[in-house]
Amino acid sequence: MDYAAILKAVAALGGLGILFGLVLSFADKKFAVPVDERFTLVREAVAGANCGACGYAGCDAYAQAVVKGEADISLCTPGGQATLDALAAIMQKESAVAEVQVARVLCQGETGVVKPRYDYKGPKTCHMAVSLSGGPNLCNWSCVGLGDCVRVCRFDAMRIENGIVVIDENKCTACGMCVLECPRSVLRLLPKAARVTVRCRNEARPKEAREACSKACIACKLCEKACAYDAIHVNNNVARIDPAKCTLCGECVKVCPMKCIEQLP
Amino acid sequence: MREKKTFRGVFLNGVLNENPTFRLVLGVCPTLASTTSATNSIGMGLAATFVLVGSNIVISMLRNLIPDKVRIPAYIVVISTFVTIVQMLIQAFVPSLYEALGLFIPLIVVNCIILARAEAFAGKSSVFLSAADGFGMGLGFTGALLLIGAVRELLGNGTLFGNNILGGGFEPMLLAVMAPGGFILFGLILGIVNAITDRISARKGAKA
Amino acid sequence: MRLSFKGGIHPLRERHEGKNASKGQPIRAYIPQSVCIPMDMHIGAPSAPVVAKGDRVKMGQVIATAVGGIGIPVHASVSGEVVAVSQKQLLGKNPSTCVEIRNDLQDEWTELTPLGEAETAPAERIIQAVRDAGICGMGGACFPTHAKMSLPEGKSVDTVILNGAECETFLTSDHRLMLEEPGRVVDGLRLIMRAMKVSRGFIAVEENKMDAVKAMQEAARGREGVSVVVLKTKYPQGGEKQLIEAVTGRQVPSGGLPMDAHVNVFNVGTAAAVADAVILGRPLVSRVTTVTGCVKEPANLLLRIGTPVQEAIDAAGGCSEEPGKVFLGGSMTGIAMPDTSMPMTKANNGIVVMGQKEAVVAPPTPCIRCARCLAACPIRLNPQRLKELCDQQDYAKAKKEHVMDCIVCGACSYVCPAKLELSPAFKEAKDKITARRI
Amino acid sequence: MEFTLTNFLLFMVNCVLTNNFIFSRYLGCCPFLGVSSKVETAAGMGIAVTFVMGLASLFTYAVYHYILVPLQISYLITISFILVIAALVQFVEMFLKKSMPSLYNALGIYLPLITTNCAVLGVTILNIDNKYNMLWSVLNGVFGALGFLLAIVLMAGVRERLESSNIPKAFKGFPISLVIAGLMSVAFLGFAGLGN
Amino acid sequence: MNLRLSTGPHLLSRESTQTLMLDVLIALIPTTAAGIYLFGSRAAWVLAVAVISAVVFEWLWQKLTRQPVRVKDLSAVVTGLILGLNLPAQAPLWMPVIGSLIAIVLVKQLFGGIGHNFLNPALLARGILLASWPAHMSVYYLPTRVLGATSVAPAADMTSAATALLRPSGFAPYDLLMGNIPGTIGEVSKIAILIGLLYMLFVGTVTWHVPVVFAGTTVLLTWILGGDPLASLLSGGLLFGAVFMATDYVTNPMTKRGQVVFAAGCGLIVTVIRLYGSYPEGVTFAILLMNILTPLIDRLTVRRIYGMVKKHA
Repeated sequence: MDYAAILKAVAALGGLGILFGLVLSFADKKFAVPVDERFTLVREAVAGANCGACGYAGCDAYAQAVVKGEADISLCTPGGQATLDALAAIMQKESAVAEVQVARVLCQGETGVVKPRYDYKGPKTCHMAVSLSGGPNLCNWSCVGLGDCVRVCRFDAMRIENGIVVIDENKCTACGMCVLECPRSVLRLLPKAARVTVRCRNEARPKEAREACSKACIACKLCEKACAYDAIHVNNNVARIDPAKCTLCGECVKVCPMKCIEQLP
Repeated sequence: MREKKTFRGVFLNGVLNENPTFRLVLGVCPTLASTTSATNSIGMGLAATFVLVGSNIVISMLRNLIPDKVRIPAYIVVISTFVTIVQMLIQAFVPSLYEALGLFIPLIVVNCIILARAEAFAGKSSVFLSAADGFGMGLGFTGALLLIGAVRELLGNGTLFGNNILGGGFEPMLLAVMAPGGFILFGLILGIVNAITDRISARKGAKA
Repeated sequence: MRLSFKGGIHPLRERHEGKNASKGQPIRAYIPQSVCIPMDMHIGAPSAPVVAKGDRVKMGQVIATAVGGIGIPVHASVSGEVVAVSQKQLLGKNPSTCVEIRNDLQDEWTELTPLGEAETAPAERIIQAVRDAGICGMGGACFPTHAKMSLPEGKSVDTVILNGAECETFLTSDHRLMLEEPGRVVDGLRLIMRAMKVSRGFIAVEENKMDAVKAMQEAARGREGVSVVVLKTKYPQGGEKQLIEAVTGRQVPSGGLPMDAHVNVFNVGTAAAVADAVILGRPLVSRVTTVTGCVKEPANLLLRIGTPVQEAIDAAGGCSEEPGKVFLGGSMTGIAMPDTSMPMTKANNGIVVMGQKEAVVAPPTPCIRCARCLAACPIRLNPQRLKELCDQQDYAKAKKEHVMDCIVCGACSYVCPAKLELSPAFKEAKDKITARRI
Repeated sequence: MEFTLTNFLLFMVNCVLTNNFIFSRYLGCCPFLGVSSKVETAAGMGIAVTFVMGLASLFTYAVYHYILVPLQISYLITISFILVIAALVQFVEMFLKKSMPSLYNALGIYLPLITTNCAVLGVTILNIDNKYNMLWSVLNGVFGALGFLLAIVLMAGVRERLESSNIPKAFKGFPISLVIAGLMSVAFLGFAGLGN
Repeated sequence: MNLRLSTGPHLLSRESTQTLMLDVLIALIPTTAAGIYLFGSRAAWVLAVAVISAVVFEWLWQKLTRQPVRVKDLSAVVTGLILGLNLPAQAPLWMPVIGSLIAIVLVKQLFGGIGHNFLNPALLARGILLASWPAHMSVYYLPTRVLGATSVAPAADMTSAATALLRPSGFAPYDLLMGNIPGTIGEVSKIAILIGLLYMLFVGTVTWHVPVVFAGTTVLLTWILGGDPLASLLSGGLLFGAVFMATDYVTNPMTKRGQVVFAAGCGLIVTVIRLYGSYPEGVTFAILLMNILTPLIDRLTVRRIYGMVKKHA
């Protein structure tokens, strides 16, 4: 056993290790550059969809703003409660219970329900269809069903069925991209808890509304009378429910002649 | 990635749903280099398994001693010692394999699988489980290499483990054992494996 | 030597741009039963109606006053009784207010106040007269002419070009106007030049209308600073930017207006309207429109503003076969209409009826990068690259690659062998970029 | 091999084109597949690798010939080389972060990736196997890295263009990148026999 | 009155992908006819198998992945025919089948179908076949019949002809031009290729930029580097590659300037490979390498748009 060889090997490697250790520690001192490591923590905590729901250019911008304290920690809606708690922990702030929101389709005008105005053969995007003579169906507030919102949804929560968009509540993170994209703003962010919604926004006069769609709100005000909690009001020819006051009693749903108020399970 | 804390769970995890080559796509260089024939694939696979199991065990034993700041260099030193051992073993006992793989045996040190498993698993769990994970990952890696190596050898010179399978009429496709063939075939096999696993999970999802 | 611009296409070359059918027809007046005049025909705020149901109006009487700096008044195009003032869904995105007047077939003018002759009318009051006559660009954009003539300070213009190119397919209204009333056009040009204190005026006509060129040269002989130039027949020669490049060799800076290149462009129809407004004191109540396509007798009709399109088609002998598609304007930038009861407006220079077979739109197929759209684009953009960015909804990068400079002329969509909808995608991108201030 | 201009040119062509590190020798595939989605990031990675491989060749040559050989412990080649490379990368990262922050923001994020890059260690061991002297080792390192840079930038150009095409779901990501690399290396076969 | 509505323009040009591909096929007729005449029915078989298998593979792939079947746009036929013309006449019949499989499935459909492949399918298939079975691909026989007055003795049949090196230095320019030389089916008769080029230029399928610059650069560089310029133009696959393969729309840069850079690059690489490389014919690899560079060329050769002027004084 040539102990000398073993000793030489240990000495060489040990020497190299120590040499590099010294050089690196010296370099570490000389080249120290402060960086706020909270930024990386916050950046991991946010949803990371760069959707802009927080109002910043993207997750990086929002993370920097949070670390500098300029931005409130509850703006990342897609992140939901998990992100809120994580940010609160990192920035040592208390985390209020975020109100869970979800996107709702305020229209029932699928093919067969709303009457077509003309046979549309142009590009398959809602934006272009809507710009030609008021849109391919008679109601100017209805969903055209060509999927602009589906293309912009990052969480794969939307799909087009029978000419109208259908939203999967569990996947929707209320980032609001679809609300911005829809040329007729048929989509609206509403609290997930608000199970009763008026699924129509037709502001035309009742005669025209009835002509345009078999499930349009014709401003008959029966729901207003039926509601004991003053939660539903008709202004410019369409009923609207105030989620705060609504107690989900379902009276208005029963009494509506056109069946345009929907109660989700 | 549900990692049940039993030997079988961790082992299967390494072989199937976290297979280093097909799922995590790590260690691409050795995979391509060593799969020119089935025998080389098994050789590289077993060498990597040996290093993986060994380094996982040692690292998990020392996991409390190594200061966190310096853990990457420490892991590298442990791994490279095992690689040097393997290199000497192969050079001594299987010189033909050493000729075939040549440069790629020392390169096991920088093989991402080993460092990744060391950092992600061995550094945080018990010796027994680390060994299981090393063993699982290693066999998963060897299995994948064997599959690709067999395909390339069959196409490349019509043989499997050296003996002629496809008979006289078949004219071997030399490209399969050359560099471009490696990339293309590995890409195609990876794609087909993805397609199969997607279909299985879709069917499982549909049933669930 | 024929002047021209880089890029561009020659649409329907094999059918003489679809103009042969109505090229020879002289302009023929048509008196509608009733008119429905929309308030938002021009670019700028819609005008405010001043008449109510049941009022009696005379021809040329103001029925809506101008709103805002760019706005222009709207005049009754027939004498008769106002039937209704209501919201109607026309070709735009939202319904527009319309004044419907039943024609009492008297054609009784209100008293008109002419300003003076072409060379003698007081220069400083021409622009006001143009505004009071409710004149806007007749080429298709309908931008109020008085706003175009009055330059914000710091801007100067040394050349005026009258756009007689009429590069759109099927249209022959400007052609007939130049052939039959060249004098009115030249008077209009002189009035515009004097109002804007410009010494140099061109009348640009394409070489497929040589008879009109001779007529214009005849009328322009001896008129100070007026000259006629002949252009190669190419689409979109009539676009402002292309006309300026062809006639003066200058280029409008990207994102700028024609006045930034010290040039101003007016349609020949607009010049004729200016002449009527100043010399005869008549407001803009009628315009020449080509009615062609699958109609029994294609014609160039002098139609009153607001005439229902169905009446105009019947005046041209009615449809010769079951119509598949009807559009206002030429086939390149025409706007298809859902039903023909809608009225035509100040900016419609053509009504084209297409049969069922022709109206079929081929479905798009994948792009094969043949680069024909690059050769066609008059702005020398890269439509293939821009369409890729629009498909990925990457509007920020599309803006960096100058999609805002696209004039949506349709040349790229026309030549694309894969029948991809290129110009609509760029129009959508431009709308979204301006709407969201990307 | 003495240093003449023709040798230099032939050596360069050999390293960059004929025996390209990725297409012919499979060295450095992990970062090649991982970082090649955008041309700018790919170029950044390529330049960072060139920087490190040049220095690594220099240091490892020195360590081998002045420490390992005299002490006859050349079997420790793997350990010592990887130690040198790890320390070098750490040093370069800190040096860049301090003196050239702009360059660090562009390239810095790739530096830790380079330590586990097969190409860096590969080239150092090749230098020893081919018995190059100090100058040719560094040249081998730099030209090998230029080959890597060329390959990764070409790959990024192609992958950027394929962003808008509908590749079958199972092939998106790594599989299609591997096929692209394979097709490119078929094209690089054309350079066979050019270098010698 | 149910009127259709769409955005402008309402009438489109009569060209479609199918008519473009049809024009390319028409341009290929002279070359195909010359190849079949020179090399006999064996060549016809190779071409037929190549075209049919290309169409079948495309149809199968599009059926399997449930995509709309676009075989009618003739792009598979063009790829199959060009691949067939790239093979020597005596190639075993399983080679065009595998070639078509590689060209259609591996290079084109896997990347998303027509318009998305970044390499010329027929050319890469030839590259892979050449690398995989060099024995079959780099051995060429003399044609069995000859065109025009020539001293070249036609081979009785395929097997007995002496295997001639690809670089036919011994042949007179006239024979090079007419095609009485060994080579693949499509590249021998240069006259037929030129006729095809004239047709495509006349119909506007192709502009002069790529063929002329490609051939010109090759001749110039060969002359500078001491080779025989005329032989370099008329021998090997240069003319066939420059006219039919380097002008493939999908793998070319979009702007004219880009296409000139592309063609010059091809010329440079062909000359380098021919004079210094180990492969006798460099056209295949040159065009493939420049196809790889096309995305980068596209990024660098962006045209100056209208209006890029400082505001007039």
